[in-house]
Amino acid sequence: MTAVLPRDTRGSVSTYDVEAVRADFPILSRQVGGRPLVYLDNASSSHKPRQVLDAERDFVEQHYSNVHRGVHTLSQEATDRYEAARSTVAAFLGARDAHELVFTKNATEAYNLVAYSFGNAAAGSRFAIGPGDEVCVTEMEHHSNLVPWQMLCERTGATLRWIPLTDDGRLDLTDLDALVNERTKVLAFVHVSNILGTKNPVDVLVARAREVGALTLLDGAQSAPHEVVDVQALGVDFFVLTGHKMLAPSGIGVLWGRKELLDAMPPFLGGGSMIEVVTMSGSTYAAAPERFEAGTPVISQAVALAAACDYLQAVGLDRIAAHEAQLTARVLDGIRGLDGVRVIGPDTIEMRGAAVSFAIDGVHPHDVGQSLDELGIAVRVGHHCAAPVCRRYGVPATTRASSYLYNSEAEIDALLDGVVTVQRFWGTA
Amino acid sequence: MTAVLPRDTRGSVSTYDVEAVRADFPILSRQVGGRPLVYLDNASSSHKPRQVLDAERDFVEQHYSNVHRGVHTLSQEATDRYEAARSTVAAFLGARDAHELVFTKNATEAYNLVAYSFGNAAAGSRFAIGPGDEVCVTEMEHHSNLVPWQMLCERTGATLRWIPLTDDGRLDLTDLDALVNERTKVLAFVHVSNILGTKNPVDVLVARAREVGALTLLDGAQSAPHEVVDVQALGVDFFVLTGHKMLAPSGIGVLWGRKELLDAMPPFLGGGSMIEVVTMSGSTYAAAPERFEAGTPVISQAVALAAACDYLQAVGLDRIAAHEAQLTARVLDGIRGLDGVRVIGPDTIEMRGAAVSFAIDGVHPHDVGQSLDELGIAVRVGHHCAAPVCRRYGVPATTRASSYLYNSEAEIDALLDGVVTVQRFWGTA
Amino acid sequence: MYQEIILDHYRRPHHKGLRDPYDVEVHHVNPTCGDEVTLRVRVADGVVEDVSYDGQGCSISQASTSVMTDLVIGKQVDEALRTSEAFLELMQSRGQLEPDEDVLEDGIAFAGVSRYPARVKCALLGWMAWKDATAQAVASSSGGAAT
Amino acid sequence: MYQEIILDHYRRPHHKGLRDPYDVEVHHVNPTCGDEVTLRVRVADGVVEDVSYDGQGCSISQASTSVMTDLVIGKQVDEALRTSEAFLELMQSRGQLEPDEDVLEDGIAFAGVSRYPARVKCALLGWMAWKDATAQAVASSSGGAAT
Ligand SMILES: Cc1ncc(COP(=O)(O)O)c(C=O)c1O
Ligand SMILES: Cc1ncc(COP(=O)(O)O)c(C=O)c1O
Repeated sequence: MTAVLPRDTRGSVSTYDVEAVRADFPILSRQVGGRPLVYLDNASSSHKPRQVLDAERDFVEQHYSNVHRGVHTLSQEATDRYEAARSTVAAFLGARDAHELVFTKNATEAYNLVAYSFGNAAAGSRFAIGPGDEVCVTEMEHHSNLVPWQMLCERTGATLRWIPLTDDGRLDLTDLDALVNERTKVLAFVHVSNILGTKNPVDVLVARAREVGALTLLDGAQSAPHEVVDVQALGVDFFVLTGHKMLAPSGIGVLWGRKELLDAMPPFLGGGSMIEVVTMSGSTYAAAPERFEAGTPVISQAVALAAACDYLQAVGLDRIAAHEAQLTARVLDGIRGLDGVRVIGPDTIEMRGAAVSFAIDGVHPHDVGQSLDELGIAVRVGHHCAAPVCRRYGVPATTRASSYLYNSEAEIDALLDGVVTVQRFWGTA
Repeated sequence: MTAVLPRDTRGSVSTYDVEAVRADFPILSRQVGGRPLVYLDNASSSHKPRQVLDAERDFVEQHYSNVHRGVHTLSQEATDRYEAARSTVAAFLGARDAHELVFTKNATEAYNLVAYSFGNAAAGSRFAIGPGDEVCVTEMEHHSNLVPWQMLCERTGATLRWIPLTDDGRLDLTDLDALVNERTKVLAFVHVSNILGTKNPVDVLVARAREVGALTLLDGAQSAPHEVVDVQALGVDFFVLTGHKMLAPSGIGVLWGRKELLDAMPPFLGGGSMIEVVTMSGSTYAAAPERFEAGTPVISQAVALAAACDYLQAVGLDRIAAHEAQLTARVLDGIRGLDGVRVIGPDTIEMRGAAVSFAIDGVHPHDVGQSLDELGIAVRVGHHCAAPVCRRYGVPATTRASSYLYNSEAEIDALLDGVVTVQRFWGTA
Repeated sequence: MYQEIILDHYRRPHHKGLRDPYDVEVHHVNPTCGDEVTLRVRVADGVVEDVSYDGQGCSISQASTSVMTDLVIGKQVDEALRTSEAFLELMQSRGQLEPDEDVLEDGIAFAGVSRYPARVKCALLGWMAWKDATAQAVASSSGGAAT
Repeated sequence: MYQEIILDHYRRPHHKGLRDPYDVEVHHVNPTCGDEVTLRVRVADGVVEDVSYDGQGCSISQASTSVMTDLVIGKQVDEALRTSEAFLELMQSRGQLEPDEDVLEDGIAFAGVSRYPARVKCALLGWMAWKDATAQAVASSSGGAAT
């Protein structure tokens, strides 16, 4: 790797040098409407540091070629770098073996890959599913980890069940034993909710799934960017992340799965590179992970994702998590001090991530978002691809502020000031 | 767009300024094993000009955000550029409406998308398929446009048929009327073969498919990069291309489909952005193209693909095609003059593309490829994801040289000299 | 984007509240943000006699519905439909169109909204509901007796 | 990459041609390049008595199979398996391993091949076929009478 690592920001948390980190992100010096950009839409997508962009560009300008199938030098170099990227990301996740890692185009493809594996499986296989079988999710899933399972159940006649939510934005585990039972084939749930910020108790859910022999899929789209993840320690069977939320470009996601499961899964997308022997009348398939990477893979995006993992580790995920916890506490404390504003989701920093949804009485989230944008503050408004959560809490949509490693306390203060300005403009404060 | 267009290379074909084009591609000044790189593996993947890399980087450094769901400025800017990219690529293909264009991760995903649409369709729909129905392909398909149909037939009980090949590398249309018949639901075939170089008579095949009411899917992975494509004039129902073969990064492909067909197709991948109303117990889906772009799309790759289309049009696809025809003729003529070397596929430039497969008597393709690499010449060896073609012509694999807009006559001569060197080294000439 | 005209209509919407008599009632939802409107139309002798509605949503969707009622009530159905086409065209113009005040009156205040694709759907919610209801009313009155 | 040793074995392969008697015959194919080998093994009293083969493929696959026969014929099965492990390890080393000539003899010529992942499978074809056949031979001889 020729990528320059970020400036050394190691040291005690109190010395976390957010300005040094910010300097690596070109877009953060942009102005929006004549004001400095305050980007608090990281749960939707993150920006990318020079180091990641340079690593990708260096690869494309010096070593690019299609991978896997060639003997010429560029093809070898590209293959080496693509597979090295797989190893880097595998190590980032604590995977035992790089072959347990499948590159997809985003997290969404990964859930679909697993869901279609169940749908495509031959009768008798561990993945076969049909009437009488169940799939369990939670009421706080992102649509991407909900709709594929709905579609699977519709195609196969299996039943979808879900773990409901408590009033304070947590999973209501009262009926866990009934919801996850001997008929449950898979329990798919989110690690950290993108709308509520809730961090779920993986251990409790995995323990119950193991008791009944259900497979577990953990949606790590909002955890992997922000904290140390160790898939072995988590004890799940599948883990999914998406590159664009963790400093990498759009166009890449990761499915990690236990080797023995990936090996047992039927193919999902058919095409080049995922095959062994092809005749016109039938084909056999390669072993994982190739079996699940049909066609030309997301080559330079994988190189960039590995550079992003390197960057995050150089800054230090523990330090990032500590920095974000400070920012999140500042948001929660700030909102608590404002009349007519309330948090939707856990309102303390215990077991939660950096995404904070809130409602301002009397102002529609769309108007909140637009008014904040006029102040240069980028937040997300809408249902955040979790419409059932909005319905659960009786709001049409929420306003969500979500910070990341490059956000500063001053930016949080700008947000809080912005909320007051919005209230004044709309005459609700 | 802030991308700088390529130097003006307009003018008569004879003045095509290949050096000016080459100067736009950083990797072409690389050395391989101490010799200048001669890159003739373009049918596998192409390199990317500065203009495309700059357009993508400018987008990421100045305007990046997730698309579609946000009201803040960056989100609007990113959405505008993403949708403008869709319009650019639609215009590039002569599509009537940008909504007919779906961005995928590669060509392979696009074939699978259409194949799964048939598999997922409700009984009675135009896409429903089952025992007694047929899918027709050709014996020269890339695995990516073959395996998805094999898998579809396996899942649904439909029958796969295929148009065989003649000894000189063309489709054998003798039994076309029997192979494409009233039971045929879809005829999927390649526009220009990546292994044989053959260009297929789209008009004849489309006419027959229309007679029997079969849908047509044209695999344009090897045509769209090299010639003007007009999907309306071609008369097909679906057209597929892949970005990395036409100067864009890896990680993006395109499915074009007639609006009324896309609208009638059930969803493939479920998730964010492809939905309308989501409740825990069921969901409704957005209209095309959003319905087929689940999750965060390939945003910056779409921007780059549009820049690649702009670049190709600025150089001029007709001029590129003419330049390539000259290079291809030089390869074919050169090989004709060598003892013990023969072309596999059409050996004249009539109705063919720039990919030329050949065999050297007595030297295994792997050894040919490796020996050429030692001379700095990058060709591809193997079955080129078209194993049935190798079997048809009784070879374990082929050596394939494929040129593109930046290749020069001197490079073709280097290849031909290289072939003689290989023959000497292996003692076969 | 938040012009005074828009804020005025949002704070003091015109013709709001569901009224009798009516021919058709429709319910439209914008799934991305949960905005919704229930809208009634009464058409008599080819004229839009009344439009009444109730709903919730952002300032843009509420103000735009209010402006719409001003523009269509009392007009010939044909003319009202032309006005609605003009508004649709404006909203799809991405800020590139100079709106005609004679046709769109207060509606011209939404020109700026057309630069925000995410908000265009908000601005169109009430208009689409009205178009839908009116088409149904016209169809049923030409096909038989109206309620 | 094309060391003289490799070219010699390719041009004049050792122990080539299918011979009797044998215990097990296997057929292995490398689907990416179509290389194939048919290989026979005879094991007696824990010793690899003979390995014979026929096949077609690139210089690497052919030479490597030839080298393999030199290395395993006449050895105790255990020892031959250890040699095969050493060769496998070398091929997976991506050019990072210094091969032991005492163990691998002519096999050390393939160290350079390990830098070319696309060719590693070629170099392993004959070895994998031998390992497969030998495992079968050992299993069947311990389970009952060999052919
Ligand atoms: C003719 C043809 N079709 C389809 C493909 C598949 O493209 P991709 O690998 O980008 O999905 C290729 C290239 O690999 C090709 O040459
Ligand atoms: C919790 C969660 N899961 C899944 C996803 C889907 O990720 P992607 O859109 O990259 O597929 C997201 C982000 O959109 C998310 O926040």
